[in-house]
Amino acid sequence: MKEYAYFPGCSLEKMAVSYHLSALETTKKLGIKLKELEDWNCCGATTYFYIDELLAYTLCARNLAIAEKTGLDVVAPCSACYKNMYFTAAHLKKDADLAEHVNFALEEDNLQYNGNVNIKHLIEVFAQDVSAEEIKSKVTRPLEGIRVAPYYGCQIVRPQKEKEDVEQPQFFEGILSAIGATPVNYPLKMRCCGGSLIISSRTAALAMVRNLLQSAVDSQATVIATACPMCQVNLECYQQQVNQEFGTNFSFPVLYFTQLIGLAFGIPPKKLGIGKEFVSIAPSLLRAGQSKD
Amino acid sequence: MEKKEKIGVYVCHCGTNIAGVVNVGEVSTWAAENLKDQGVVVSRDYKFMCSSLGQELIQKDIKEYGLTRVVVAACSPHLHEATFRNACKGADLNPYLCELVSIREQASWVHTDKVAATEKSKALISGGVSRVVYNEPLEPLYVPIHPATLVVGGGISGIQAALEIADAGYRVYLVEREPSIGGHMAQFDKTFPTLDCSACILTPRMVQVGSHPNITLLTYSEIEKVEGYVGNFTVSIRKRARSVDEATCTGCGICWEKCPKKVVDNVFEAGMGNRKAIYVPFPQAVPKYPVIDRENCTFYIKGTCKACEKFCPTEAINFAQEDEIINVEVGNVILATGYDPFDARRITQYGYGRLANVFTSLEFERLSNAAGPTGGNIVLRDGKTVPKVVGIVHCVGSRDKNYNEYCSAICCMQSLKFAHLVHERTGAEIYNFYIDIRAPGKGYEEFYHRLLDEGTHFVRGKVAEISDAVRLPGEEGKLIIQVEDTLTGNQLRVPVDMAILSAGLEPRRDAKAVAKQFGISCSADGWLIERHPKLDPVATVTEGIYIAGCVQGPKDIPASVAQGAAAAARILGKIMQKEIALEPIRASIKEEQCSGCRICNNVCPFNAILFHEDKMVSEVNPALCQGCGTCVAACPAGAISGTGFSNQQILSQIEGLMLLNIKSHKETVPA
Amino acid sequence: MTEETKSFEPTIIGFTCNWCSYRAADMAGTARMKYAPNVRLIRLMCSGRLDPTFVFKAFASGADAVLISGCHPGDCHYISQNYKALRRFHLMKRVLTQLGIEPGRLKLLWASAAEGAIFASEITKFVEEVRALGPLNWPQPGEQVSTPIMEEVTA
Amino acid sequence: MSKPKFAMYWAASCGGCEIAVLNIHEKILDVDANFDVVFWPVAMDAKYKDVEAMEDGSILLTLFNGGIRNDENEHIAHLLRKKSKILVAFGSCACEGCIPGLANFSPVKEIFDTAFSTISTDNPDNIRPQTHYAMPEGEITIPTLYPVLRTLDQVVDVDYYMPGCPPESHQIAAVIDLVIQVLQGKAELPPKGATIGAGNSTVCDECKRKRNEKTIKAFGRIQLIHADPELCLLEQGIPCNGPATRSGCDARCPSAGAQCIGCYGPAEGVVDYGARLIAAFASVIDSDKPEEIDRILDGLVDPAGQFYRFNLAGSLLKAAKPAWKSNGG
Amino acid sequence: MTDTISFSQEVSNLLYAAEGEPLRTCIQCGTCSGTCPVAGYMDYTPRQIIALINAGNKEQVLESNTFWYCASCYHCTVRCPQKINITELMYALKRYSIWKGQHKEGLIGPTFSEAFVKMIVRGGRSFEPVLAPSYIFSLNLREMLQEVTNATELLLKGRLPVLPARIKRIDSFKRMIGRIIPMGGLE
Repeated sequence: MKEYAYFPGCSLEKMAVSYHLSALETTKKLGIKLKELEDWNCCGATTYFYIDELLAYTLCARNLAIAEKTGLDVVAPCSACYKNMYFTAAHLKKDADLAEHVNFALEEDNLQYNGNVNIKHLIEVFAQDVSAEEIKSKVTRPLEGIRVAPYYGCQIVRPQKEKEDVEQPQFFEGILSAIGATPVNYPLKMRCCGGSLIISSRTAALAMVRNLLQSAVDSQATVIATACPMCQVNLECYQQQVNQEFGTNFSFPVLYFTQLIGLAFGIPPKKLGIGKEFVSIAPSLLRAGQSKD
Repeated sequence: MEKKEKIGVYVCHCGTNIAGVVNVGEVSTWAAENLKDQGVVVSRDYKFMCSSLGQELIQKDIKEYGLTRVVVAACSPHLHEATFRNACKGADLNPYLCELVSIREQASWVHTDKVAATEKSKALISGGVSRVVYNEPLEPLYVPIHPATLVVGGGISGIQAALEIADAGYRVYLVEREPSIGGHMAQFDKTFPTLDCSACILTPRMVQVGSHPNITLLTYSEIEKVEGYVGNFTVSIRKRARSVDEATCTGCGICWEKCPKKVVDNVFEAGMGNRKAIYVPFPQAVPKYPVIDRENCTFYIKGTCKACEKFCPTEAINFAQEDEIINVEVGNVILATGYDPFDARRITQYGYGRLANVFTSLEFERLSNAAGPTGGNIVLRDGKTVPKVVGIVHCVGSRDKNYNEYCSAICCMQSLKFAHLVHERTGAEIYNFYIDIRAPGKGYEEFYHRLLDEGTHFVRGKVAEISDAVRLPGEEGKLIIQVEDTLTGNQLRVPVDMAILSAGLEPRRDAKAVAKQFGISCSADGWLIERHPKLDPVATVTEGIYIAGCVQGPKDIPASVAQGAAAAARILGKIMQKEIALEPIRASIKEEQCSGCRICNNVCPFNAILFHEDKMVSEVNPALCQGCGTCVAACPAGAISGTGFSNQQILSQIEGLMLLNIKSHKETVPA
Repeated sequence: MTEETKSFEPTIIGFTCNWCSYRAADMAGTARMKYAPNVRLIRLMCSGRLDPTFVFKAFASGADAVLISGCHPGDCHYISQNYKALRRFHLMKRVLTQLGIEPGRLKLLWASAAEGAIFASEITKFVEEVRALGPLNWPQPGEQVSTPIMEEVTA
Repeated sequence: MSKPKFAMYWAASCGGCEIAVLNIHEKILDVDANFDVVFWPVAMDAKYKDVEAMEDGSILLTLFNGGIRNDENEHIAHLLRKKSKILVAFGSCACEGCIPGLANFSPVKEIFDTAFSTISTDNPDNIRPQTHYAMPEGEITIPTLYPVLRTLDQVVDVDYYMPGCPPESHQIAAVIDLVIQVLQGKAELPPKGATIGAGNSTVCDECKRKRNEKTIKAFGRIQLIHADPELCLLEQGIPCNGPATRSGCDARCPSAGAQCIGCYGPAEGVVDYGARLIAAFASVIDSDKPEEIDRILDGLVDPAGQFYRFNLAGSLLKAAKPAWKSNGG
Repeated sequence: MTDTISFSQEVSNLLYAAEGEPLRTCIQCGTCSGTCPVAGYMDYTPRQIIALINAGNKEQVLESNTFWYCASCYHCTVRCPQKINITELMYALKRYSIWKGQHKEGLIGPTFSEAFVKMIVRGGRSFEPVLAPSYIFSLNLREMLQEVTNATELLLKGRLPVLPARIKRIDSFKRMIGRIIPMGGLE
C-alpha cells in the first residue's frame, strides 16, 4: 500500500471540505493511505511572500520538517500549498545560507529540516504514481458522455519545474479519460482564475472568472474539473457576482477532479461532499453509468 | 650534463618601457655572475633588442662565443619570438634554441615596485636559462597538399565553393545527403529584398555543378569516415542505393508518373505536398535521376508492384542495388551542411500542429511558390479560402533563452518578404509582430520602408500566444494573436485568419557528430566554431577543415555565398603552395615504453592518436597532432614526450624560477 | 593578520596556456594594469599540458602556491583539453589536501585573451589569499630533516 | 683467488624481500658457490664492527632492502655504501619507501601515540621507549627515529634499483645470473642508475586483459564490482595502477582478478609516480561538469593512498606537511 | 562607493534569492504583458514596470497598482525569453512597498496581506471571518452585499468555520517566528 504524508491546507478544513472528503475516499479505493501531517500550519498562500520572504520560507519549512520525520512524500491537494512547499524545498536545497536561517528558527519548535522531502500535488499522485490502468480497474460507473473541462490553473505546473510542459500538459485529460469522461478542448485550461485577486482586485478577478466560464461553455463542457480549492471557490461561488457584473447568466457546475473520480468509482455522492456546491451539478452526472442516456 | 651549453642572455630596455621600472643593468650583471654554472657565458643589456642592431649583437655573439643557446628577456613572445628566432637562424643557430622571457608584459608594465620587478625579472631569466638548456633543435614539418577537395553539403554555399575550386582547375567531390543538390534555397519562392525568383538564380548554378568536368557529384550520400590530416585526408563516402542505375537513366520521368504510391513529402514540400515513392524532389533537381524511397515503395514493403521497372524505357530500375562505399583522397575539406529550421511545435502556445491555420515559414515558402502544391495561391489549410487577415510572428524560437538565445538573422527579412507576397497576392490585411526589425543588409532597410508604405501593420511586441478561445465579438472562427503593443502599452487581441511563424535557424541535428568526425568543435549553441570570429571566419582549428554558410551560424544567401567563395579561396591558396609547413611542436610516443593501455586514445580531440592492435601500442600521427601536449601529461607510463614543452624543460624551468639553480640563494626561500 | 604574515611575500608559480590566459597576461601588460609581483609564469601550449608533476615540483621547489590558468570552458583552442585540466585540478586538490597542503594553495583560473583585468585582479586576490595562509616552506632536497626527535616524545 | 664478497641488509622494511631471495630455491646455492657471504644479518651472525673493519669497496655486491627511518638505518647505509662496489636498492622500500613510507603522512608524535597509547596496547603507565637507558649492566641505546622515512638514494649514492614488493623471485634469479655472468666476463653491467630485474614499460604490457579507448563514468572498489574477467579493470571503473606501474611482475594481480596497486613503482624516466596516475585517471573521466567530476572522484576513496601507496617517500613531495612540520620546520 | 544605492539596485537586492536573470537584461519584448491576464487593469504593464525600474523611476513604480494586481499565476515567468522571474519581482515590489509604507491610495492588497499574516502568526492557520474587516469596508455597497451573501451561503453549506482554527504547539510556533521577525512588528 502506498502511503503519503498529507497536507490538507486550511481551505480543506471547511471551505473545500468536499475536496478533502473525496480525496480521502478515492485514494482509499486505490489502496493509498493519506496520513495527515501532525500539527501542520498554514502554508501562507501567496500572502506571506508579500510581507517577508524569510517568514514565508520558515512557515513552509516547518511543515516540511514535520513531514521529513515521517519519511514519506508529502501530498498537497491545494495548488498554492503545493507550489509554496515545492519551491521552498527547492530554495532551501540550493541556498545553504537560507536553510541555516530557517533551521535556526525551527529549533524553537524542536524541528530541523534536512532537505529530504519530495512534494507532490494530489493530482500528480493520480497522474504519475497511479497508472491509468489502476484507475480504470476501479471504475464501476464510467462517466460516459460527460464532457469535462480539465482546468489546470496556474500553480500545478507553473513556475516550471525542470523540463515539464507548462503550456499544453495532458495528464489531467488522461485521468478524465481513464474514468470514462470526455475531456474537452478547453483553450483556457492553463489561464489563471484570479483566485488571489478576488479580495484585493475584485473586478479583475471576476473578469478572469468570466473568461474561464465562457470558454467552458464554448467548449460544450458540462462540468469544470479543478484540482485546487482556490480555483473551485473562485469559479463556482462567484458566478452570481460575475453575472451581476457582466450581465451574463452563468450557472456552471465546478467539481473537484476527485469528486468525478469518486462518482466513477461508485462512491455515494454524499461521501464525496457532493451537495455542498452553490451550483448544483447536472443530474446526468449523478446518473452517469447507471443508465446510459 | 656531459656537454656544457654556452648561453647568451640579452636584456632589452625597450626604451624606458622596461628600463623605466626594471634595473636592466643590474639584471644583466646578475645573470652573468649567478647563472655561470648554468652555462651563461655572456649577458648584455641593450636599448632595443628587436632593432637590427640588437639582432646583429646576438648574431655576433653566436659566432664569437660559439653560443649554443640564446635567452632574450624582452617583450611577450607573441610579439617578437619570431624576430629573435629568425635572428638566430641567420647566425646558423636552430631557431628553437632561442627562448624569450617576457619582462615587459609580465614585469615592468604590471608592477610599480622597482625592486620587486627587478627581482622578478631575475627569476624569470633564471627560469628561461634553466629551460633553454633542454631546448632541442627542431625543424618544421612539411606535408604535401593533395589538390582535390571535399565539399560536404550541396546547398548554395557548398555549390559556390565547389564551382570556385573546380573552375580553378582542381577536382572537387561534392557530397549531398538528399537526392538533389540545391539545399533550402531550392525550396524558396522569392529572395529578399530583390524578390528575385529563387529557382531562376539557383538552377543555372546547379546545372553547372552537375555538368562540371572537375566536379564529382555524390548525392544521396553521406560521409562514413574521415582519416588523415591536412593535405592528406582519406574520406569514405557511403553512396546510398538509389535503386536506379545512373548510367542508363535519362531522367525522363515516366517512372514517377507511373508509380502508384503517393507519399507526403516532409522534406522538400515541408509536408504541404506529395511525391511518389520513386521521385526527384523537384523538377529542376540535379542530378536528374530519381531515387526509390525504400521505406514507402510497395515493392520493398510487399514484394510486388514494380510499376516503375515495367515502364522504364531504359531498364534503369535496379531493385537489388546496394549502398556503395567510395574512398577519396583529398587535401582539404569544406563543411557546408547548413541548418535545420526551428521546430515550431516546441512553442506550444503558438499552436502550430494544433491550430490548423498556423503555418511555419517553410510551409509558407512552399505555399507561395508557383511550383508548390497550391501553385502559388496563398490559401488556408482547407486549400481554398483566401485569408483576409494574416499575422506574421517574428523571432519564433530565436532571441528566447527557453529555445535559442541567438538572433537567427534572416527572419525579419523573411517576414517582410512574406508580408509583401501576401499583400501582392491576396490584398489581405497584414500584421507583423516583431521585437526589433533587423535589416542590416544592402537594400534591406529600403525593403522595410517599402512594406511600411504598403500599409502592413507593424506591432512591436513578442507574441504571447495564439489561440482559438473566442472572447469578444468578431473573434469567432479566427485565430486570436495575443500580444502587448509595447509602443502603446496596450494588450491586444488580434483576430487573424492565418498566422505565419517566422521560425529561426538551428544547427543540424547531427552537427555535433559531423564536427567530431572532422575533429572540430561546436559552440554551446551547436554551430561549428570558426578559427577566429572576426579574422578567420571560414577556417577552423583543424588545419585543412573549412566551414561555409549556415553551418557556422545563421546567415542569409549573400553571406553564405561569400563564405563558400572565401573557403574556396583559402583552399586554392593552400593547393598553390603544394606543401604546408607545420609547427614542430608535436607529441610522440616511445614505442618500447608504451604498454598500449589506451588512456591517451580519446584524450586527443583531433584523432591524432592511433592504436595498433597488432603491436598493442599507440602512435601519434605528427601531421594531425596540434601540439597541445595533453596526451603527454596524460600518459601514465611517461611514454609520450612533447617537443618544445618537454618535461625536462618545464621541470628545469620551475627550478630556475625558484632560483634553486643558484647555490647562494637564500633570500627567496625563507629558512 | 600578524606582523609576520604581513611581511611574508609568497612565491607563486603560474601555468598559462598559450592562447587565452598567456594572452590575458599580455593584455594586462599592454593595458598597464597593476598586480602583485609574486607570480612567475610558465607558458604551456594548453592547460591540458599541465602535468600534476609540475605542480608537485613547484611545491617541492619552495613555491607557496600554484596557479593554473587556461581558456574558458568551451573556448579551448584545442577544443576540449581545458576540461582535462579541470578534472586533474579536482583530483590534485584532493591529493594535496590529504598531503596536508591547503587546497587554497592551488587555484584554477579561466581567463580569455580579453580578460587582462580579470587576470590581474585574480592574481592580486590569490596573492592575498596565499599570504593569509602563510609560507609553505617545503623542505628542499638535501635540506637537513633528520633531527632526532626521540627525546621530544619521551615521557 | 677468493670469491667476491656479498652482503644483504634489512633496514626499515617488512622482511618480505629476504623471503623473496630465499624463494629462489636452489639458485641460492649459486650465490654461495660464487660469493663469499660476509654480511647478512637475517641469515648469519655478523657484527657491525666486522663490517667496519673491512676495507673500503671490498664487498662486490650489496642488496640493501628497506628505507631509512632511524639513525641505525642511516649509519649502516653509509657504512655499506663505503664498503661496497655495487650497492643495489633492493625492493620497493629501499627504492621508493613502500608501505613503511606511508608513515610519512603522519607526524612522529602520532605514530608513537598509535604505537604506545591506543587501546590495542597494554601500557597503563604510558611508558615510551628511551633512546638511552641506564641498566646495571651499563647504558643501553636504541636507534633514534627520524621525522620521516627516506629512500636509500635520498641518503647515499645508489648504483642500481631493483623494484617490487617484494621483487619477483624469478627476477632475483635473473639478476643473480647476470652478476655471475659479469663475473665470468660473459656479460656487462648495465649503466649506473639503471633499474634491474624489471621491464621498461608498464604492467599493461604484460596484462592479457582486453582493452579499449577509456572513458570512466564511475570509480568503484573492486569488492563492489562484478568485474568482467576478460576486460581491462580500469575500464570497469576499478582503479588499477597498472598503466603507470613498471612491468616485470607478469601482471600478477590483474591476471588474478585484482587491480594492480603499484608495487613495482614508476616506469622508466617518470619523475613522480602518483602524478602520472592523477593525470591519467583524471584525463579519462567522462564529464566536463565540476559537480559531476566530483561525484565520479568520490569513487576514489583514498586518492593519496591509491596513488602513493608505495611511492610516497620517493615522490616529489616525499611526505605530508604534518610529518615535515613535526620537525619544527 | 556611495552611501545611497539606486532603486534598481534595491529591487535586485530584494530578488537575490529568486532564480532568474537580472532585470537589466530585459529586452522589452512585451511577452509578459501580452501574456498577463490582468494587464488590462494595471496602471503600467509588467514590461513597463521593468522599464521604469531600470530607469530608476521609483515614485512611478510604487504609486502604481501593477504589482498589487499580479495574481501570481507565473504565466509571464515561464514565457519570458530572458528568463526573468517577473512574478518574484512583483512579490518583491509588494514587500518593498509594505516595508516602506508607500503604496497607492485605496488598495486592499497591503492591508489584507498584513491582516492575513497577523492571523497566521497568531493561530498558525487561516480563519476567514477574521479577515473580513481588513477589506470589507473598502468595498462598495453592492460588493459588500455580494460578500455577505456569499458568506451566508458558505455558512449554510457548512463551508465556513465558526471558530478559529489553531495549531497545537502555538507557543513554540510563536517563538519560532520570533527568531525570524520581531514579534512587535506584526503583533
